[in-house]
Amino acid sequence: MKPKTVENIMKIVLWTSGLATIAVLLMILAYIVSRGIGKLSIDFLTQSPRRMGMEGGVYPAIVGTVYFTLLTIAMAAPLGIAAAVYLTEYSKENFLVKSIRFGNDMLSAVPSIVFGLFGFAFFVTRLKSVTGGWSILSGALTGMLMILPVIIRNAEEAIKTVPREYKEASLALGATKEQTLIHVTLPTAMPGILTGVILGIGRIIGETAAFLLTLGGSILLPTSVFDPARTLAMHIYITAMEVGAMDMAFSAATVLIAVVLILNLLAHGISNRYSRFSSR
Amino acid sequence: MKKILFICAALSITSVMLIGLFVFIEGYPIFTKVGFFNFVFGQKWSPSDNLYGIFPMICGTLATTLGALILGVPLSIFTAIFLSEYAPKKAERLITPAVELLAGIPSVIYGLFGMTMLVPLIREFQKAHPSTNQIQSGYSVLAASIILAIMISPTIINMAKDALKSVPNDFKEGSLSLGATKWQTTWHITLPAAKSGIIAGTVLGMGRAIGETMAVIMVAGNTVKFPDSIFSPIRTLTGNIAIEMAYAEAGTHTQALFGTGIILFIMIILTNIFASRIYRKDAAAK
Amino acid sequence: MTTKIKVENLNFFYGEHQVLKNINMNIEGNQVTSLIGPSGCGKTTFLRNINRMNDLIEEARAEGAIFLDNENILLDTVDVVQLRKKVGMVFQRPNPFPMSIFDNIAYGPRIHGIKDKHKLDNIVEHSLKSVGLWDEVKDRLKDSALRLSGGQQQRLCIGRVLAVEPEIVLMDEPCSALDPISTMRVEDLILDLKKDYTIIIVTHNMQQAARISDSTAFFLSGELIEFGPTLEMFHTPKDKRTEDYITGRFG
Amino acid sequence: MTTKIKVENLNFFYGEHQVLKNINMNIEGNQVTSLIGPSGCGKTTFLRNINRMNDLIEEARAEGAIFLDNENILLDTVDVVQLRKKVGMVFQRPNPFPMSIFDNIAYGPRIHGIKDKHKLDNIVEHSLKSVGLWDEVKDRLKDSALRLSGGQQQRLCIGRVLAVEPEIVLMDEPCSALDPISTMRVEDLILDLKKDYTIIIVTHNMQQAARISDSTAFFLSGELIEFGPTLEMFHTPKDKRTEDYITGRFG
Amino acid sequence: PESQNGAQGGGETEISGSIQIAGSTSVQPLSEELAMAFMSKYPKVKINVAGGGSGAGIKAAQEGTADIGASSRELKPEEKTVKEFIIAKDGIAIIVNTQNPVEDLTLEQIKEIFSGKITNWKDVGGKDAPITVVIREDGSGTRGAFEEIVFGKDAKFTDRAIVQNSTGALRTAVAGDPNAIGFISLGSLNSEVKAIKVDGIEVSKETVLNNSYKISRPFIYMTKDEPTGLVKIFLDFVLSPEGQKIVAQDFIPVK
Amino acid sequence: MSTSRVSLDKEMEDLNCDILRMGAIIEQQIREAVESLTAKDIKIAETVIDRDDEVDRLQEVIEDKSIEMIIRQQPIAKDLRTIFSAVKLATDLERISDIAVNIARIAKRIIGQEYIKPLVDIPRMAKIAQDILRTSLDSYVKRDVEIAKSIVSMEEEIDHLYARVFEDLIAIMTKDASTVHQGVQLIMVARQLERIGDHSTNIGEMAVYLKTGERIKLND
Amino acid sequence: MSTSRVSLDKEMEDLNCDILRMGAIIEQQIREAVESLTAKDIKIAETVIDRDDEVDRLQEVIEDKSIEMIIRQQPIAKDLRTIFSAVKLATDLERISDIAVNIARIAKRIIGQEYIKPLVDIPRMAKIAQDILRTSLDSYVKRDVEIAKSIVSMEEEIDHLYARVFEDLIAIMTKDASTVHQGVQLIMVARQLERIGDHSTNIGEMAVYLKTGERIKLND
Ligand SMILES: Nc1ncnc2c1ncn2[C@@H]1O[C@H](COP(=O)(O)OP(=O)(O)OP(=O)(O)O)[C@@H](O)[C@H]1O
Ligand SMILES: Nc1ncnc2c1ncn2[C@@H]1O[C@H](COP(=O)(O)OP(=O)(O)OP(=O)(O)O)[C@@H](O)[C@H]1O
Ligand SMILES: [Mg+2]
Ligand SMILES: [Mg+2]
Ligand SMILES: O=P([O-])([O-])[O-]
Repeated sequence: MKPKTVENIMKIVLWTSGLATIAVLLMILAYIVSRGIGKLSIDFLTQSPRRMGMEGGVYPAIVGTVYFTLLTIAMAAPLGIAAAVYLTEYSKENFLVKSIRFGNDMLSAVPSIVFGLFGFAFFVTRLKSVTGGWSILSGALTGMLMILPVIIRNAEEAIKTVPREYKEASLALGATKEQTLIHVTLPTAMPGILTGVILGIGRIIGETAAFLLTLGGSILLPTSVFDPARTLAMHIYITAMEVGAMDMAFSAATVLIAVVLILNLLAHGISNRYSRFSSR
Repeated sequence: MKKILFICAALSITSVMLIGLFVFIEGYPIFTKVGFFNFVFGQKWSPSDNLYGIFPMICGTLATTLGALILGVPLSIFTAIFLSEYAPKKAERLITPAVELLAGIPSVIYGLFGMTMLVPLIREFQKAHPSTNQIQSGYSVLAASIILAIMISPTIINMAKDALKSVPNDFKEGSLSLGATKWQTTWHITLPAAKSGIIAGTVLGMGRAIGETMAVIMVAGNTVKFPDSIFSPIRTLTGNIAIEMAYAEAGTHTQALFGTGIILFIMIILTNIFASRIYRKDAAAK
Repeated sequence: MTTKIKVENLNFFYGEHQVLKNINMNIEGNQVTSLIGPSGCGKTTFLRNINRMNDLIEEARAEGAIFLDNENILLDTVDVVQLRKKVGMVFQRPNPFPMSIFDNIAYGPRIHGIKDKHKLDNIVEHSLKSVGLWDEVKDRLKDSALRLSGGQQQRLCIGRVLAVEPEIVLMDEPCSALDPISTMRVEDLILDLKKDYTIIIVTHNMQQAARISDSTAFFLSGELIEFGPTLEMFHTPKDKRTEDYITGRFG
Repeated sequence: MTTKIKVENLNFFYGEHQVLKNINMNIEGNQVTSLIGPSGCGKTTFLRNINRMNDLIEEARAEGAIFLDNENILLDTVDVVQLRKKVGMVFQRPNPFPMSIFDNIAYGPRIHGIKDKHKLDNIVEHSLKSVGLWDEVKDRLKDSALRLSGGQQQRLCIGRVLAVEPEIVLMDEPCSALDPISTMRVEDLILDLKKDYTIIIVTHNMQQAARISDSTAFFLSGELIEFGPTLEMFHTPKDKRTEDYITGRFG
Repeated sequence: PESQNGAQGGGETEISGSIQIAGSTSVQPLSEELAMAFMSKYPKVKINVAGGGSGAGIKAAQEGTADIGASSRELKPEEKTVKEFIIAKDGIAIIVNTQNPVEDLTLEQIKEIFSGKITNWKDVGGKDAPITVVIREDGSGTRGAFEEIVFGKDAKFTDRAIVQNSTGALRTAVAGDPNAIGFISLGSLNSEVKAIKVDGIEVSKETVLNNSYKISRPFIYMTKDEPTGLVKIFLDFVLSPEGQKIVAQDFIPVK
Repeated sequence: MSTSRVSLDKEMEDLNCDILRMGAIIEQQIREAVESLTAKDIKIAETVIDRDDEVDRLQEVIEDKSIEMIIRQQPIAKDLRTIFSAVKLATDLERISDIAVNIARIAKRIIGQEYIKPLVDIPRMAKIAQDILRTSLDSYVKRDVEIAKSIVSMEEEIDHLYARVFEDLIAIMTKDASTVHQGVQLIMVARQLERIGDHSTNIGEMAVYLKTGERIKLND
Repeated sequence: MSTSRVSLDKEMEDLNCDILRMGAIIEQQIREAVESLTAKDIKIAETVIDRDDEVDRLQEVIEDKSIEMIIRQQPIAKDLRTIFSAVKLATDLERISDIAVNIARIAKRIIGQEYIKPLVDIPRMAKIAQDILRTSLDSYVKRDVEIAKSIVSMEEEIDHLYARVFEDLIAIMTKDASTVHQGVQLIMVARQLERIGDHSTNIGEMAVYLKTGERIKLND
């Protein structure tokens, strides 16, 4: 009798809260897209901004976003995965490893502006001769540091959950530790590793403050990693905040949402490719 | 191979550590110049007058974070329960990617939304209820909390849902087969079993709430003042760094901003230690 | 002996896929009935119809009737919570809740509204004694149930079911995750419980079915091929398919 | 028949805890030897000594000698990768890699440097034929191995081992996760493999040991209590403890 | 980076190389426009404009990280180690919501409103409504100029003021709040908000240029050393009538 | 140690009881068969014959139980040997019962006649036959090799007695042709009693087999 | 269907072969035992006696194999019944072999004498005994209830013959006292041959049991 009443009440509560939350989330999407869709056009996607972003398009920002994201991931993913492999497979669980992990956890919660400051002081200023000052490279190095903790942590977890039996089976076939790692452990852990990478992409794609300090924010089309660039998020920030061109900002935001959506789908695709065999 | 891996590990870890060191070195002088106590508990922040007290911002950070958790966590967990236990499969399949998408949306966009949608709403509310606060701008703890709550909810929902889903069906069926109702099962079995995952999600969300810069700046009002109601505008620690760093002149002002970073660091470390305490306690019970 | 469960023309579908085909069966009270048959023949599905556990699966649909004490439990009007209280279930892998031994047993009674500490103590002691676990664990009732051995865990799960005082206990391959010695213990327990409960057990182990059950039902591709006294079945099965299956000349 | 493996005064420790005590044993080539004994008696540990799989465990330490074709494989100088190539291992739960059926079998040969597609095709076909899986899967070699049934997976795992052409195959309860029909298949396979390989198998199932093995070793608390021809052991065990164990009067 | 090979007097078409400008985000849009014009004139030249803020711009100029640093505020005495070039002036408009009936305020009233002495519009001839003060962050050029000219040494911003860290954000804040008052760069003024007269003088390029409107601040380019080569050509371009014409689109030319 | 396997042990105990019950009946059958002969009591002979059904049924019960136990308990080693030998034992016992019945039948046939000689050796043989049977069952129950071996001498004694009875009767028949019919019948009786010895020896052999797993021959 | 269980089937086949081999030997033993009697050939009698060991060994083999199969294969239902009956069959066959040996022993004892009557019925009985044995084994191998039932009439025939031989011999012995010794021996032979019928009937009953799981009586 009583549990039944509770059950019914909870059903209502859960449905309402569930639907409400989702409604709010979807509303935000709808709001942004509805405000931004108006200005969207082929020109918007393929032209450079004019009049401080009040006119023209977002082409360089799209290109900048892609270049920058790819470079960052290309640097962070291998390094982070390698570090995770070292921590999980090649080191004993001692104090050092534990403190490294703790430090790593700390850093994953450090606000990105701090990374920006570091990047500005170190990569932009100190290593100017190498990085070219404000540049995709400086930004990517900063971004790499920003997302390394996330990638390391996720990769670690993913590698840890690879069933021991897989590794043992491989070793028992006479494979070396390295062969086992490359052919069995990493492919099996790939979906989890990718989750970390996706989270990382999400973080750098959405960050503005840190990259204003390191990536520069030039609206010119970057031609090399030594050029500064502007990501969509930065572009949105500048157009909305400095210029106050809200409509342009919302249009750029719509484009950015599309980019995130595409990246998500892509990541899911890759993840599915790898996990094609791990589900029945 | 092992050496290469070690170099990678060392490289990534040390560079990541460097940042901590960098912030510390850059920010440490402020404590000698102003004094740790004055810095942390000082009420006034006015770099042009050489006043560097960040206490209102610490409170602002705590207030927005707390607000975000209060607003976001229960609702997110309920939503997660809804998605994992109650929602029809098809609905779940539709909603989940949407939630994932929201987790990947940049904070500027949330800020834009907050600034153009939420703040005016709150302002209207304040105008209708003038007693709420003398400053009726809409920029407020509430706005920041709501935006943060919305921002962290995809994270919490996703993690909590995964945790709930990974509770072995065995447990749930065991409970149901004893004549427990669905809610009894969820409450007594599934939630406790998923606790660590949910806590991890919450901690992650909290980390994001504490560390979030851009969206907060855009809706919080950034007034360096002790918040006396949820309608007070406030400035957070991260907001302080992000707002002023761009124009701060080298020297005390910059150091003060880095010092803010150190305090932020310490707060995050404390939160993490606290969280891992809970986490470990929970793990020990199993 | 009286008929406890009467299955009439039971058909069961997962979406389009018919998994049980026109099952008719009378299951006696205070007996052990075992269900045997090759993998995928529908044993688990049948079992989970008896406590409506299949309700949890979307697209699952049952036709026909199952009478429990003359009440058709397949009707929508039936209170499944009450039904499941009456029809306990033990699963293939021991699945104690991640709580203390005490709380595991007390879970059911608490759910059903018993708050009194003293009463709960009694129930826990009695249930643990019924499954022969009391002496083994009485000094560590507050310990996590997950620290028990597999066999102990499975007996705990049986005790957990007994604590809500069911009339029928369904068991889905309760020993398949256990070592031989634990298996023997659980079998002894089942034989012991027979006098108070009606037990239906799914097993892949012919010898186990022979050891513990009074009647045996042989399922094949969703059909009930043969149902009768266990020893007769293992001695002189009537159907060629039963014979082939139990002598291992199958598939 | 010649002695393939000669174990001399083998002692094995996990840290302080001695798990194997002075084992002496001669294992014949081209025979099936089964290891039986209660849970925790050291069967797995013994098995994993033979391919040095215990190397993976920190704090594990072996004393004494195991001669494989007169070479002491416990020496530090032994190339464990070569050893493991020679001594294959099949695990309790079927553990195919999350790859295609083809890649699972080809994994070992590829690891050992065979790149030639044609050669690999041959190896895969041959191995799958050896485990009687070829006809069942030849049309879906590119499918995920995880989509096979439990019994097929386990045979695939055996095939995977055979593909690296070992001389000895170690099996740790290879049927405990399988249904009776799959078990029978695997047993038939083991009997079939005997002519080409030396097989050592851990099992909890006395009847299985009796069915498939030529010799049986009974372990108890890390000691080798009795070792001899299987049927003799199950017919007229020499040691009271063996008798108690195999007749189920134990623990 | 800082390569230059255009000889001073050489043919225009031969001028090539790249320049890095960094600093104030307020100057950034203007810099971009100037750079565009320059680059279309000299196609082989590439000018990158980065943001980062005035602080970063000053630092970049000091350390030579950028060829040109940009600042939207006056340099502090201790920062004056670099070469400064005022390339434009920016009037600072006092803005209120378009619904606000108030049209004109005295400098004194503005001072009292922003320092928190006057908190209701009715005290300055408006409706009975509390004033929402919106200001820029500490260190901002706009704020610095406002503070210097309006407050002098004897007043401070009220601690109840809403702080926004960019022109657009501030304008949005005022545009949305009927009771708000704030200040933004003249170049960013648009129809969303209403600029009020200060002591009866409307803010415009002319009034700023003829110094009748008092509240303004300079946009400054800085170089580490005396500019040479391409940087000099660019600076010359910016200060030339051609460059100043571009400046004049939104800001106040210095020449 | 044996906390488990209680049910197997109980069933095995049961089986043993059945065998002992069978043994008891058969012993009585032997005694009564010979008694009917000596006491010339046709009633007794008839009870002996009637009880054969009971013995047959017991044998069936033992066989069925054994099969069930094998199905259910998967016995091995000693357990399986025990069950196996129980079945064989039951066969032997059933044969002994048949023998008693045969004797009773012969008794029924010749009770009406005057005996051609006083029945001394035959009752003595019967006595020994019962002893052997009891001893063999004893050795079986106790799994005692020594007791089993003690059968050998008894067996020799009964063989010896048989030879004597045979000689005596042949002598009588040769002397007096009218005794031939009864003489042949009595020889048959003696022969049957001697067979009991053989069967009992089998039982003793089983005891040894059970204990040691070895097959030995206790006769010849 | 039976892809699995090959090894059990093979072993069961093996067991059957052993039984048939045993049957073949025993048939020969019966034939030879009676032949030694009729042909007065002591050599033949001795081979019969010698072969008993072989039969005993075969019985042991069958028993051991059966036990092994039970240990290994956990047979159930028909499989278990088959193994079980194989063991019982072997017991019966071994007894028949013993009977042949007994006949051969008697033959050895009386071959030296002149027969008190021409041996007509006894060879005929032997012939029928062999037939019954063959038929019963046939019914067993084929699990054929009809064949098994055909044993009944043969059994009656052999019983009938035995009665005649008995009457004849008693008559002869009563007429001529000197024939008593040999007469008794021949009666024994006839009696033994009649027992073969009984044992064979058992085998037939087993066939029925195997096929139907029911126990029937084929005699009386
Ligand atoms: N949730 C489900 N949805 C669709 N089909 C299902 C579902 N669960 C089971 N089935 C199918 O129903 C049939 C019967 O399944 P069930 O689990 O009852 O078999 P079982 O006899 O218990 O087999 P096992 O011995 O392997 O446990 C199988 O063909 C199975 O594939
Ligand atoms: N990694 C380890 N560290 C310490 N002790 C271990 C480890 N692995 C096993 N042991 C101990 O060694 C003993 C033997 O273990 P082992 O796994 O060899 O037993 P087993 O005979 O294979 O048992 P089972 O039948 O349960 O598989 C046990 O007491 C076990 O607790
Ligand atoms: Mg099932
Ligand atoms: Mg093991
Ligand atoms: O320096 P400002 O951003 O205030 O122009």
